Amino acid sequence: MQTKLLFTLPIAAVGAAAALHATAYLHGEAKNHLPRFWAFFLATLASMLAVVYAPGKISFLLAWEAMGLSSAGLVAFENTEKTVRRATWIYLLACHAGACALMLAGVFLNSPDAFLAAFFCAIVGFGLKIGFPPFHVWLPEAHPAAPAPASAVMSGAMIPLGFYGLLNFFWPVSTVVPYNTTAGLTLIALGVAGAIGGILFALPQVNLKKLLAFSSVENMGVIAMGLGLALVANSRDGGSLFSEIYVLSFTGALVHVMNHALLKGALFLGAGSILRQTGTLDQDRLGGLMKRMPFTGTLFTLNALGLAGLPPLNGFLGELLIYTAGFLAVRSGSPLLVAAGFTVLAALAFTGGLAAAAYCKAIGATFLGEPRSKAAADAIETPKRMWIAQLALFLGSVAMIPGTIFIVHKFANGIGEATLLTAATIGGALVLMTAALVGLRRFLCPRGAVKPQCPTWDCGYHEPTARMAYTATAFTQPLADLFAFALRPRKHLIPFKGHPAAPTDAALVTETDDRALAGFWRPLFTFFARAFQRAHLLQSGSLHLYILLILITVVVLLVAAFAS
Amino acid sequence: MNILTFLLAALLAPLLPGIVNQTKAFFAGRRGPGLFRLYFDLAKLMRKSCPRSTTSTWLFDIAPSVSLAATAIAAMLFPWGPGQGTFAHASAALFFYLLGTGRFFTVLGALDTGSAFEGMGASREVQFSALVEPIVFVILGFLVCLSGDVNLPGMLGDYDGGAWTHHAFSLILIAVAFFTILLCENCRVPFDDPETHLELTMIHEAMILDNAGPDLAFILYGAALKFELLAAFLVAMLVPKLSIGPEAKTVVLFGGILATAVLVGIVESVIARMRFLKTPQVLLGTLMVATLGAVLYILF
Amino acid sequence: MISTLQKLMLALTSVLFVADLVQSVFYIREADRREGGDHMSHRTYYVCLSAFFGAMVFALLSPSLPLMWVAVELTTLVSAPLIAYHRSRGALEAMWKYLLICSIGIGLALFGTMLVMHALELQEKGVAEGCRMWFKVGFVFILAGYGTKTGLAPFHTWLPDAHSEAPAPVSALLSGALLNCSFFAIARFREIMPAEIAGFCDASMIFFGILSVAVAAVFMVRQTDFKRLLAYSSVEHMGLIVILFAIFMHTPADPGRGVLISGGEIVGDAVLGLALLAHIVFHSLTKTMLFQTAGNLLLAFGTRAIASVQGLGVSMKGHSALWIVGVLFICGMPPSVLFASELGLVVSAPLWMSALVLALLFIVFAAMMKVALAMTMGTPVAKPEPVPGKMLIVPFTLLAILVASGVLACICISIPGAWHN
Amino acid sequence: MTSTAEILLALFLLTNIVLAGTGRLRQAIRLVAVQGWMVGLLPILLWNWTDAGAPGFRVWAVAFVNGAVKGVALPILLRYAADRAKANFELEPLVGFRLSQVIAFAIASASFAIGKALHIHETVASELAIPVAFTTMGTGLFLICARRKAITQVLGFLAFENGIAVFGSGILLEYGLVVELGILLDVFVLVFVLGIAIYQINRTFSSIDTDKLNALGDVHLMHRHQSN
Repeated sequence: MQTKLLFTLPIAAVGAAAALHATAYLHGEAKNHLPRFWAFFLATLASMLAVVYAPGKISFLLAWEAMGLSSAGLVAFENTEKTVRRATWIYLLACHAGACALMLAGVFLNSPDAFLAAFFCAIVGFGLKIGFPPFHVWLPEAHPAAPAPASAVMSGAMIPLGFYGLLNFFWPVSTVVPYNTTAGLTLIALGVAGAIGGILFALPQVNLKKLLAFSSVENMGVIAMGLGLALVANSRDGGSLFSEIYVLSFTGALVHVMNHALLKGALFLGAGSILRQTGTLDQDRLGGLMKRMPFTGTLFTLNALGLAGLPPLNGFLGELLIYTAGFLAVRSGSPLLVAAGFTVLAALAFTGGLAAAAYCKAIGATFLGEPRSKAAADAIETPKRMWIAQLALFLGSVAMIPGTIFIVHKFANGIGEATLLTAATIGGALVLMTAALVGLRRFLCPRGAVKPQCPTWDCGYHEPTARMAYTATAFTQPLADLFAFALRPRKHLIPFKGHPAAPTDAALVTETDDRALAGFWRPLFTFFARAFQRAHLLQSGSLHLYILLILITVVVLLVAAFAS
Repeated sequence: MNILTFLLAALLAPLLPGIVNQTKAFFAGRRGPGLFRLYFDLAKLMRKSCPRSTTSTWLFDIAPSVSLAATAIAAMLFPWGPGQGTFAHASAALFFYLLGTGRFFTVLGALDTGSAFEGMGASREVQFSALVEPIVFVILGFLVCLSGDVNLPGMLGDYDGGAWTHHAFSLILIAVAFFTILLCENCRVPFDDPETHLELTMIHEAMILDNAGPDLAFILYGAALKFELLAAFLVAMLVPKLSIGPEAKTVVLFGGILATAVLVGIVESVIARMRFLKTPQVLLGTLMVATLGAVLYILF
Repeated sequence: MISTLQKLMLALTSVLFVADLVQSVFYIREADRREGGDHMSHRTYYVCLSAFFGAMVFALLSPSLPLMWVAVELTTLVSAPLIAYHRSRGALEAMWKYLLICSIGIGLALFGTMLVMHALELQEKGVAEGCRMWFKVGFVFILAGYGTKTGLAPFHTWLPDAHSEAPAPVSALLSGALLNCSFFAIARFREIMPAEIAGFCDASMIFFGILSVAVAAVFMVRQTDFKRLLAYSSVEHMGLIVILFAIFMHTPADPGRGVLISGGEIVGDAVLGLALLAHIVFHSLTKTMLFQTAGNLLLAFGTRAIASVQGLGVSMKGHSALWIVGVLFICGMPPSVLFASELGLVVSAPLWMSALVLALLFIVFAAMMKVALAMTMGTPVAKPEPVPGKMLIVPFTLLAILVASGVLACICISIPGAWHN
Repeated sequence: MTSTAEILLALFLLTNIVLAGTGRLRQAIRLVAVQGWMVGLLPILLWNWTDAGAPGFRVWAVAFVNGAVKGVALPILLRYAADRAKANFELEPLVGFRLSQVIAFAIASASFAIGKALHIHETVASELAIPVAFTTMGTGLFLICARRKAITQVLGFLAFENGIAVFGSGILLEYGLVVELGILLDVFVLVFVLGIAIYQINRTFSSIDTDKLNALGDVHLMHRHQSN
């Protein structure tokens, strides 16, 4: 019941905020498109609720399919774009493949000794929604394609429903302890791959929504790590320490679900506001929006801070729970758990560092510095309700701080609760301290804090332009180069024109595609499509061949009949 | 008592860059700027105004304050001793994540100016810190194993001296790893050279090119405090429970901090800054060293 | 089971005939106006269409096996001219292939009928040992023979040509009604097979069923012609129906799982039985709706090339909705009844078969969705000449029926234990 | 019980092998006509005169109609269609005549093997009937595959049908008169329709060469659609 409530909250919160945002977001759309959006939007919300409250397996499956279909309608909203068409296709395939895997999982679940097979099917089925690598391919395609309120709902509330499914159908774990180790390690492995892979690919993206989509992969990875650690701890029987690890990491994962829902929802709405006001999501063409859209910018910054898991916001508390569980695991003495603990600690830390880098880049390139295009320079603040929607979600995440403490108080007293309380207090202290220092500074130089006086120092160069500022691509280039073996960025140089002494228009363009799509799924699909196309020769139109086929088949059948 | 040691630490912080610089001057055969140079600098800066770029926004205004506040709060968490710290249940993760918050805002403040140099510095900063994070947490995991405690005050030095006789090798590996982190995080040679004054070659200094007055003072003081914090962390984790009582440990702690500063000075005197491209490789090596230390401890 | 099937199919065939007759009235006139050229007289068309319907009813109602053969053969004879309504090269070629391949198939079926009749005769005389082989060989020829008309791979080769070249209402009737009638013939023969060879019969039916789904999947990938795509989809669904039927025959009725009762007699497993019946009915209805829509598109764009039909969402909204919903429904997405029946198959079949069928259905889904999205989304490349609104009446009526019954079915299956009734 | 029926069946087998080696359209039609006559004769020859007495009206009627339709009407129809379509007299094989004969022989051998494997009950009039039926059907299907022209395919189909009829007579199957005449009528109408089809194809394509009827494959269509 509590998990039901926990997964209902994001749907309600993000759904309401996204709806509010959408009323303004869709303002410019043609009138006759609006009913389509709202129909699919409401259907998506309704089917998500149906998923949560489905009474049985079949009704769950039906609601699950309905959720996929109705959200596909949202992805396909801008139906004339070619990229949207591709995204819709990929998304639909992901949904359908997921449903197929779930059907199989359900079948496996019926036979008592096939629990692990059922679990792996469910991992594939739910993983296609959650976005475990390499099943995450639809996320970076569908999110940029969908209207922002839809992406917010899909990323914030819909994706984690995969975890809801896993919890609902595979979490009476105590009954199947022998499998918990394998299941837990699988989740940890997927979580580590998802978290690090997701954030690594988020880093070099120039499309803001693509960056956010990859970051969703990362966050789902973090949640999976928490759940996996909980499972592994659960499989080591006995001892209050193990149950403490279990409770802490489990709670941490669930708290992270909430945080991700609220904050990522808000970030997608922010991205939507930017798209609406500037017409682009290309970070290399944005910049300087903090001055032009102060509310959107401030909220985006705060939400990003929360999602990067930094104190004092609630994003940190969820990760802290998992960290604490990781520390406990490390000292538990059970070799497997120690190894799992170290892995989770290192991976979570690395992810945290990279996430901070990615969000710094997103904020810096989008909101700070000088605008890099006319569209960005001409942008103005959105209508009030658009940023109020984001503000509401942000406040929700702040309100989650006492909520988190309450949850932990209820389930995990002892280390967890004390740690969490300290962290929350310290968070408050940080805010107060900052306020004090800002006050001090204002006191020391009242004038400077109010009015800017001079251009940016640029080494004595007199006319700093936006073209000279660090771009989003440049900012992440060192990290992207460092991980080039995994990211495989495509770089192409646009050679300069004109005289070598006064070159113009030269540019270095770097694009980082999703490796799972470009390196695995696309070749796989192409391979099969080619092979199938070759097989089309059988239907070449030759009547002789057709009849020969019939003849041969009859002969083979006769042989089979005589043989059997 | 705790408050007193914290205040002592806060007062002591600006001394450390002085010690480093004096050590370097000693090795170079110069007279040096003096041990208390930073105190004078801070006092001077606090009286100045802070001009600000027309490009920048409120983020630039609050970045130094947030950064210093985060470092200061982290310093409050640290068990300066004697006895348990003020926050007995402060997590080590919280400690390092507070530093992370500070860095987040420093980087945003740098990007806020729209300057290419500051962007470059910020880019390098986030790159190196992302690589440092996993090392830090492997070391923390090791400390949890060593002390059996998951909180920062318990984790630091709350273990038997016997560990040094049985696991000296692991401890040394971990110490080396943490010292490397200390150099990297505080932008010291060989990772960064705060004294080249060439914008292209710096990390931290490049990020604060546009800051002046009290802002700069905040930043400089914050950097010194962070240096002290990490040095203290290093010392505290190496010193086990002492039989002569917690007061003695506090004395050892502060002595150790000063010694670390001297050590940093020596390191800066004998090696040169390496190329930025080499840094990831070194950090990867450090991760290996830390992991090796942890693994050896667990296995033997 | 057979009597249930018979009643159901009679009703279904009648409904489809009415639907296609009404659509023909609009379609034929419109097609003549647009395409002109040489074509069959309208009177002949309607005579043939009615005779086609009559032959199918005859096939369903025929009292004896040989008479059923005569009737099925008759369906070939009267539907062949319908395929070549437009006397274009393509239509004639399709008709020729249809005639020849189906005649050979039907010849094999005649031979099979003779073998089975002989076997029955032997069985009556009590020659148990000898008659088993006769039954077996007989069933081989029946499966190959009627399988040709049912469109089972690899006997399906006539099907894409005939379905794509025929006028839309005829394609719809071929796909929705004729294939079912031939399947009915197979089912009838399967029913009288003795228990000892049931294993062989079911295994071979499952083999051809899966092969059909696989072949359809292979040929739907990178398909360039939307009517052919629908034709292959029919192959796929006939494969599924045959699989369902084979498993149904193979699964003993288990009162714990629920049983299907027909005429006061337990005939088999409820889940599979209902899934089979539902699949037959709703495949036909959905496919009819899709073929009629495809026919309208063909008239509007003058081509069956998928590449030329883009951006329906902009240019022809009604057809766009029909097409995308229809394709989703035929792929078994809820709230399609086919979802329920495919779910029934998956939960009842052996695991390997469920996995294989699901994988193949996924390929089908991928291929069909690619086409459906390519056609409905994007910007139009060619300006269509819109068809009159009355041509949408029948497809939309069918769509309404489909949605309503689909929702009903989904509600039914999601109530736990609903299968048991 | 070597009888006239068995001699007839042996001759029937022979016609198949000859048919496989025939290069002339008219000769092939004539051979199929001969087969039709034999099919008509077979029920009467297979009739157990000694035990069952004289055959009744049904047998005579079926025998007569069979012979008339398969031996007279259909060949005439085919020849008419061939003339109207101005078909070449050559058969234009895809598989050479000699090889065709070898294959026909192989089919015959396989048929006898199958006949052996089937437990043929004593009620079957002649053990020879079943292999011969198989051979005829096989040869017919083979000819459809191995000859290029549409009209030859109809011819092959007729041979195939003759095989089925031989089988029916061989195992003394009794359908009832109506059914049997219905079957015959169907075959008749089918060939009639095929003939009309050939006529129309010839008119549209100006050839009845089925190679010209190969345009409707997935591969060709794809090229056509892509070039659009």
